[in-house]
Amino acid sequence: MTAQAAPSAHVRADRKELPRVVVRFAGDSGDGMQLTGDRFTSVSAAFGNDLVTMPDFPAEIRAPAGSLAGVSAFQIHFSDHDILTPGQPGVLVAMNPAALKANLGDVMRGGMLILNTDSFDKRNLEKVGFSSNPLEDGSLDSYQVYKIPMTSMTIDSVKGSGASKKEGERSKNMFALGVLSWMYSRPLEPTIEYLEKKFSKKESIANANVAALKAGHAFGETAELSAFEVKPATLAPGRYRRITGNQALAYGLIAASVQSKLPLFLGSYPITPASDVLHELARYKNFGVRTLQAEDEIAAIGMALGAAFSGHLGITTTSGPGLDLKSETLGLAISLELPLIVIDIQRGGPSTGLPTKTEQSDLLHAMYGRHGEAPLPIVASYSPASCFWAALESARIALKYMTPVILLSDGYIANGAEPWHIPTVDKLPDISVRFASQPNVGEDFWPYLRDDETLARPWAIPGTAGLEHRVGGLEKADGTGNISYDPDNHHLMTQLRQAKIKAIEEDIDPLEFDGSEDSRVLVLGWGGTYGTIGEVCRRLRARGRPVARAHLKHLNPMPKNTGEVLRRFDKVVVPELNMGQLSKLIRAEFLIETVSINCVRGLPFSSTELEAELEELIP
Amino acid sequence: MTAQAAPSAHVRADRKELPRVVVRFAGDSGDGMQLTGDRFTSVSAAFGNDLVTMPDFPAEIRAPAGSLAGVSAFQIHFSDHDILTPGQPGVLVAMNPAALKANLGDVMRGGMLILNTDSFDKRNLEKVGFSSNPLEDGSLDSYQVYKIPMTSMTIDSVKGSGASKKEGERSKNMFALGVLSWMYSRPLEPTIEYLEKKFSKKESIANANVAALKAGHAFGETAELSAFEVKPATLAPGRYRRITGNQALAYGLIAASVQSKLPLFLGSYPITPASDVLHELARYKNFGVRTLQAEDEIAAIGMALGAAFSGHLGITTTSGPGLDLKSETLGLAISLELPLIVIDIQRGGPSTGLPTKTEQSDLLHAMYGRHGEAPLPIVASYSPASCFWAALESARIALKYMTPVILLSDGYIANGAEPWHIPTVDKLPDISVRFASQPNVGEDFWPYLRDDETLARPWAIPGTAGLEHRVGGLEKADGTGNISYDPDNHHLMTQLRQAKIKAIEEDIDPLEFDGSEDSRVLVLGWGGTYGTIGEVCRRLRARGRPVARAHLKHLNPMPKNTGEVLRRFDKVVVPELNMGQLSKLIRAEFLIETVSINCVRGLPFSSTELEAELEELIP
Amino acid sequence: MTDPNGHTLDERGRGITEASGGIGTLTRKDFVSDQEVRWCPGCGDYAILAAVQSIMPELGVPREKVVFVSGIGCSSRFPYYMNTYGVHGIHGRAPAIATGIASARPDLQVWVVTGDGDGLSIGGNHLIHALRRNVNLKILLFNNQIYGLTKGQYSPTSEQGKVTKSTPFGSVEQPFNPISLALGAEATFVARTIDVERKHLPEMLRRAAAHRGSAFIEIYQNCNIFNDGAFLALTSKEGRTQNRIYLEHDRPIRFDRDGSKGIRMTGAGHLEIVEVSEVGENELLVHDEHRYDAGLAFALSRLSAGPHGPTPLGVFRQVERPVYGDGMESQLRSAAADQGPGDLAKLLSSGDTWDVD
Amino acid sequence: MTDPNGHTLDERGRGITEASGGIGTLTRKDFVSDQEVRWCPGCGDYAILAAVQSIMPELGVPREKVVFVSGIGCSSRFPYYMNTYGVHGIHGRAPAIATGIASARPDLQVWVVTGDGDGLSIGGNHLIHALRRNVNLKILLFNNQIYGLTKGQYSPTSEQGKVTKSTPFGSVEQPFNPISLALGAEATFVARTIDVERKHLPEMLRRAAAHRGSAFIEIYQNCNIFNDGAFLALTSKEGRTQNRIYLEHDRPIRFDRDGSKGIRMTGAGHLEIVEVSEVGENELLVHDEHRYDAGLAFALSRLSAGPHGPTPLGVFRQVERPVYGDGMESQLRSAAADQGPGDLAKLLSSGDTWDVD
Ligand SMILES: Cc1ncc(C[n+]2csc(CCOP(=O)(O)OP(=O)(O)O)c2C)c(N)n1
Ligand SMILES: Cc1ncc(C[n+]2csc(CCOP(=O)(O)OP(=O)(O)O)c2C)c(N)n1
Ligand code: SF4
Ligand code: SF4
Ligand SMILES: [Mg+2]
Ligand SMILES: [Mg+2]
Repeated sequence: MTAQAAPSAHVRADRKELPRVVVRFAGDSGDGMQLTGDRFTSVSAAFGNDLVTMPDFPAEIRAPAGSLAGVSAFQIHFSDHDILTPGQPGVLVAMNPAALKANLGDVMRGGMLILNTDSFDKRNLEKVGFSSNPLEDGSLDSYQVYKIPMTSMTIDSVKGSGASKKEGERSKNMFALGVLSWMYSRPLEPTIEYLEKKFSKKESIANANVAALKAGHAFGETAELSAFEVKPATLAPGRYRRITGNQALAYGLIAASVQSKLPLFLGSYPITPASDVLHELARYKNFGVRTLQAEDEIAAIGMALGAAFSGHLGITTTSGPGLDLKSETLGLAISLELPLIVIDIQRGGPSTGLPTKTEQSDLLHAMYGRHGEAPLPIVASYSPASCFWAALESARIALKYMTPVILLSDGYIANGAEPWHIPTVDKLPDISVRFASQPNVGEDFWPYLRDDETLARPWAIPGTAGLEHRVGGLEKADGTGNISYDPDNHHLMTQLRQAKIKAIEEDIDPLEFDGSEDSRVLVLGWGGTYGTIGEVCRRLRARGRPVARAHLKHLNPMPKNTGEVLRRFDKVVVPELNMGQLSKLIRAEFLIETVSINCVRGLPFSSTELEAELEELIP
Repeated sequence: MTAQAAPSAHVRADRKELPRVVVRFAGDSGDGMQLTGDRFTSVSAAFGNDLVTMPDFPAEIRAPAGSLAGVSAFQIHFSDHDILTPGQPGVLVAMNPAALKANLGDVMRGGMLILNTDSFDKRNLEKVGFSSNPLEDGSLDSYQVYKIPMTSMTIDSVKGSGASKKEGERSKNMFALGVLSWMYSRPLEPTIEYLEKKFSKKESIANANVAALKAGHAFGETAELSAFEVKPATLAPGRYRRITGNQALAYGLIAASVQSKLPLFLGSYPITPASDVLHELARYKNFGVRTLQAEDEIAAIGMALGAAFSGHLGITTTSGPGLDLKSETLGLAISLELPLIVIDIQRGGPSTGLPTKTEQSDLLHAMYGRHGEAPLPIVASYSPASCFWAALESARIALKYMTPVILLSDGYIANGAEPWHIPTVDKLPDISVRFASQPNVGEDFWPYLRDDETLARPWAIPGTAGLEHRVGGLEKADGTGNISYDPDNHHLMTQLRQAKIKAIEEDIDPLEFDGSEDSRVLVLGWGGTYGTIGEVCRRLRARGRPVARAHLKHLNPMPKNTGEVLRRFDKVVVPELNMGQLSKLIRAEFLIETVSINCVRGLPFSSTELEAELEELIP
Repeated sequence: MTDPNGHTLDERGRGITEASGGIGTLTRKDFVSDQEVRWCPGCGDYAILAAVQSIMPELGVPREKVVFVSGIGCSSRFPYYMNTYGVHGIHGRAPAIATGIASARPDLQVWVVTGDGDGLSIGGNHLIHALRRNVNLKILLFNNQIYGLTKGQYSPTSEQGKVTKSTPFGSVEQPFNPISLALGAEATFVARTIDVERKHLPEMLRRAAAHRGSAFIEIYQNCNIFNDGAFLALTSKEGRTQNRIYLEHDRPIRFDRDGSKGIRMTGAGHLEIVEVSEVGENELLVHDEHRYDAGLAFALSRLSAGPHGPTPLGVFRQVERPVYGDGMESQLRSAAADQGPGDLAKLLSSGDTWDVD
Repeated sequence: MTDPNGHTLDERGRGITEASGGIGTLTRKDFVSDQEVRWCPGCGDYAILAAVQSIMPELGVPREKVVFVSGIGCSSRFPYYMNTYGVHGIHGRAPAIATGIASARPDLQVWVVTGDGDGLSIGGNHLIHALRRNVNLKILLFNNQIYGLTKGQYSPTSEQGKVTKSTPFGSVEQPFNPISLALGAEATFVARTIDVERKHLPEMLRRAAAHRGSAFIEIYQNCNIFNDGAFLALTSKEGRTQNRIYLEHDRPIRFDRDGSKGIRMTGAGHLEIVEVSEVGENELLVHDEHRYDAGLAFALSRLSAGPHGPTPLGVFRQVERPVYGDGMESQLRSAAADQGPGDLAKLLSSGDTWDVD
């Protein structure tokens, strides 16, 4: 297990080298913590660290200042080696008592607390139920506490910037960033450039922010705060950028449009945490991307399906409650056998649940959430960057097999970021399609005459003379596609629809596992737990514990060798952020006993806890 | 296997006794076949036969006269002993070539065909693609064919009734009924009474119908058609009536309202084959029954949920596509923990599918068709009369455990009819509820303070002073029900919601099986296949084959002893009108290998085929 | 000229929907599909189908550029009978599916066929949003004031007191007036006609086809099985004369025998029916379809709550307003012009990047 | 008098919703719940909450007989802050849930709180159907012309060209005019007010509470985070005077400084803004809320397409029409009277029965 920054090393000496550090910035919604974290991340990425970030938004837009509900946080884990999880914070920057209260429990014992003392007044303390001041009552004794009057120092520092006092005060996040930049040897220039550009129209504000940033840095130096260094990580050669899951999804979808030579059409209705995909895609009109904010989720998928009928790459994005509403149209899409990508960015349920938190609890809904026998393929992304792959893969399957595909992501992946090795466009798969252009039975066109190999039906789009045809949700006669109430035909069509999806198992990557051949326990995951499970297994193996891990990226159908892989092990452990949904699928499909580890706390697994639970399960 | 009426016995002698007969009436949509079947059924029921009926409606309202799409049929199986299935027709009454063509394939070889020769003209034959006249070309040689010019004989018979020729001609269904009444020794009087009442305002039409009925009967006698007798069955003593599944549902819901002392509130949107429950309930306003035809299925369940919040027995009825639309509100109901009954009368899917045909393919959708972890109980009716029980049982569970319940029925059960031993009202279960009337924590009312035993929360309804409270779909703090984003609370609430549903297994009837202890094969069914599986197993056992059968009436949770029962057998065979949905649940839950027999033809299993398939599976 | 997908557009960049003339060789029969028509004998749907098929060749749009989209209901079987592209969707969602088609493909002529249940009950929201957006759709609402396909329940246009299967004691609901609702939803083209109107119906269809944007036509359609005679006040021999108020652009609104009656606007802002002989023709309201202010069109729609007395027929409103798909296209075009066509490699490496070697 | 469930009804058999006076001892504070209010500081929702809490004690309805129902959105958090019964539903479905409550329990006073997204986008259909049915609901639509809770996408009331997160190049959609839409949907009570209107807002709330049936109020509400200043044309010092057209029953419609401007109906059926000094007061339109014909109310709603120029505020329409729940109740009562109260044993053995012994 690699050591963490926090404990030890308090003396100002030469910058001490650390393999990895986890910092969490926390403050009021209005305190700009997301921006602060983002800047720190950006500089760290450019410096060459590997990193994983995790924002934590409040559910309220802007709850009352100083309240627990209003706390906004951003966590960054950066390192000199390849890392997989957001980690456990060793450093907490808390801009007010609420931020301290909401986050203290997560900080490592002995970690650093960097506190804005100006905000620890009676009113703010009472608001969150501190009966005495933690700065004074000894309750923080087991941490390294840095008490810094950030607000007042910021106000001092911005005098002369031309900004008003209120504006100036709002720069205190940059003061905090300055302090941290000193402590972790991050350059200020990129952020200064960024600020000057961002506030190019409001010079006084740019000045205030820059002044605060510099003041924070100077404070660190003057006060001789400990200073550390985290060297760049060794990553595969190439060009990198930072990317969040939702951004990677948007890019992956655009790539799918380019690689399929189909115009992209997104029908969507805003919902947390999926809205950003809509926002992102709406910007790329020069790629011929059409985005339509529909009146609701039903209309959104209906529009995407209409676009698919007319030859576009039809996409709809949503989260759980929206997926519920799309059920009926998904069934229609299955019946019409048109390509369609439905992206569900899972969040805490049931119902409105915990809308800003993560969960993996829509898997069985994606599998079975439609009336009738209505199978469809399911692909799951497993990290922010993997969303790019997942989007392309979903498009490939949808287009090749003429079927709607559900892509599952989750809130943690969506908002989290990591460095991304930018792919070479030339090496992206060619997923171009051929529209039907000719009659296929004498002079007639049969819209349900299937391809022998893929069982896909031909895609003839309006505008193609001679291929005029009608499709609909009533059962269709095999081949002609005319309405058919014939019992045997219905049985046949049901089988064909199922066989078509099942056969995709031949066309996807086999399931791989890593871990020694003699491991007797396999940890099987899917989706956003990829990083945590990987890190935990890595740690366990480093300690000589025989454990292997495999991660499913296709949930339906599963890779053909899945059963075979699972049967190699004595025990299959399935950790999920739900009550055991993959577990159910594995048991039903393979009749293999599984051990479930379930957690529905709206958060990723804690790696410490997962490690302990797994440890107990290894014989 | 009991012998059937059809073959042999063509000679007019003393009325030959038969144990059972299956007649199918078939004609154009406008020919009144449903009424004919209904009258025949009614008289047979009153006579004391056991019986099972199955109507087969065309999907079109009234497709062009004489077309295959326009054929409407009604099948009745009546017997002198207890029967379970609609059986295979030994007698087909076909009013036109289309009716013959559409139904001939189902008739037993050697069976009787009673054909209206007047309609076998060139135009009608061509319409359905007969290139030669089957009355003449020998293609019906392996049946006993009765050629009767029903139209012209009807027209002759109604002269003097005062009805116009066109009106008179429309009485030909009564002529057919008269013929059959002669052949199976059914009295005419009840039907005459019925007709006179029905057409009390149009005397000429009443006269015409009665005249046609009598003429048909006289024809049978004069032409010396074979005549049979099916003695009354020995049923348990008591009062009986005939009941369809949908009617039994409506009565069961009203009984639940009476027994719970809660006013019934139905929010519904019409959809085949569920609409009749709405139609039926709309008639009982004197029971305080409120029915509201909503603008769509989402509104329908929303209204029912609103009614539940305010202290009514909230119900919504639908079929597959409608269930899709209710998903999101079902999740809300689970989160609000309010009682609600959602009835899904399954039909052929996916999408619009085969709307007038039956299927069992919504089971997994009912289990999992909502985002998030959202468990709820599922009850399934298994025959027309059992719908009464299923409605009461669903209400009992919903009210006791404060939860939405899904009741699954299907198109076959909904429209089929059987004799019903009318229950004694005094013996119906008391399912009355106690609304909260007092604060439960000091002076406060906590809407989520659960009952220790059932884990149900208290139900406090508007109008109760001092218990004002708010409920919503965001995660709630255990106890107080206030909005809570606390991770541990969410985990706890998720577990509680699950535990509450799971614990219902303690409170339902255990799974019973019948068959000898030494059987090594268990046939496990659910829903509308009850009769067919029962009959087939009975036949197999009668032939000495060791087979047991069990039928699940609660699908979630399953009875506590389910695993134990299944493990007694070497082989568990699961026949379903879907692609293996119960099978999946059994495998996932119990890790027991199952053998699936699947059929999605929009029709019940053919007992002959099921028997053959099962036979092969018995060692 | 083509759009970013290579579809043909006219010189105004607007697809060929409005192109007139052109493919003159097509006949009515070319628009008849090979599927057997399965409505009840006597159903008003037949006449509407015939009218649509008969005007199609005149529109100058090749068959392959035409798409019919519907939901579920008797009326919604319509697309199967048209030898064009077609989608028989799900209940109520036709406007959404059609919006997808029309905004993805401005080169297509997209028709929506819906019923009073499909379009106003379950699909009401999609309908009003399509009208508000002014999506380039021709929307035909077959209003038979009943649910036909599900065998006779009342609909949102059934009159109060209506006894149906689901309202054995009579409906207690106020019906929608589809014309008022469409106007309240910002519709740019709103008209009404009747299934049996051999001339007026095709004329309204032509007018809708010629309108760029959402064209909404309410067609009174007789369901002879479950709601026979619902429009007798307008179709009976007497009613036909007395109750049909034909709206004609730029003409004083007159009706009844020899135009003896007319409509006048009072100073207090009422519309009232007057005897022309008493007030003189100059007092009559002159109909102006193209008035941008929908106020008067709305007032006209209130003359009859349902088809039971004097009822306006014809085009209530026809105004020009930017079309949804056009707005979308022009954003695509100007983005491509301003930013250059999309370059995937550039996009992927946008933002802060760093190299590892 | 009680309904079939034993709930108290007034002598007209209509629940106690309209009862006035009575429980005089309640104060504003009694309607404040113990939950912390979590809107952004400065949000217009605060003022609306305060206004509602302040008028509740006057209405004479005991707290336990009041239910607030909402969907999802910033505005939809409202029920949590009211110390009454409440349901925070799901997005767009509040009118449906509330219809269930109001028709099950005519003795309750049911309020719906919704936003421009919740009520007009996803929930548009339920809203128009509730209005059409005239369900006994008080519907408050907080129109901030933006999606607040999801952080700033345009809504169906956002103006064309609006740049938001989902429309970086500007929206190409025509917005709804909620007043026009409600009138097109047969609403019996339609009014408009503004969050900052300290007197007018409570007055409109009182009027809505007093209306039996669906009462719809559009409340312009400032979202200072994502759409600040959307209503400046009506709330700025100057705009306040120039642009607010207060509608008052039976009064000529005048506005601007000293009522110098007014509204007139032309013979051609237009509304126009006139200088009173030029045309004389007699020429002005006298407002008539209670006119059954909704034509004029609609015309008034068209005076402003959005809150950017002279905009009518106040009650556009208030008419009496049978209330949905009342119709339902009276059917229950007359069925019980005609057929006698339900007898389960008799029902179960209705139809043809036979005995086996
Ligand atoms: C989701 C869903 N709900 C309900 C139905 C059942 N359904 C089919 S058509 C219809 C109403 C048809 O009425 P209308 O739109 O007026 O068409 P018409 O048959 O009168 O032409 C209904 C309720 C369905 N197919 N899907
Ligand atoms: C089914 C569903 N779709 C989408 C959302 C996300 N969502 C929550 S509130 C909202 C819009 C809120 O806008 P508005 O109704 O105007 O309320 P405001 O926040 O402006 O008060 C959306 C899209 C959701 N919660 N549920
Ligand atoms: S039921 Fe009515 S609307 Fe439907 S096809 Fe028959 S006549 Fe036409
Ligand atoms: S986002 Fe806007 S509407 Fe929502 S609470 Fe904040 S200011 Fe109010
Ligand atoms: Mg209709
Ligand atoms: Mg809003």
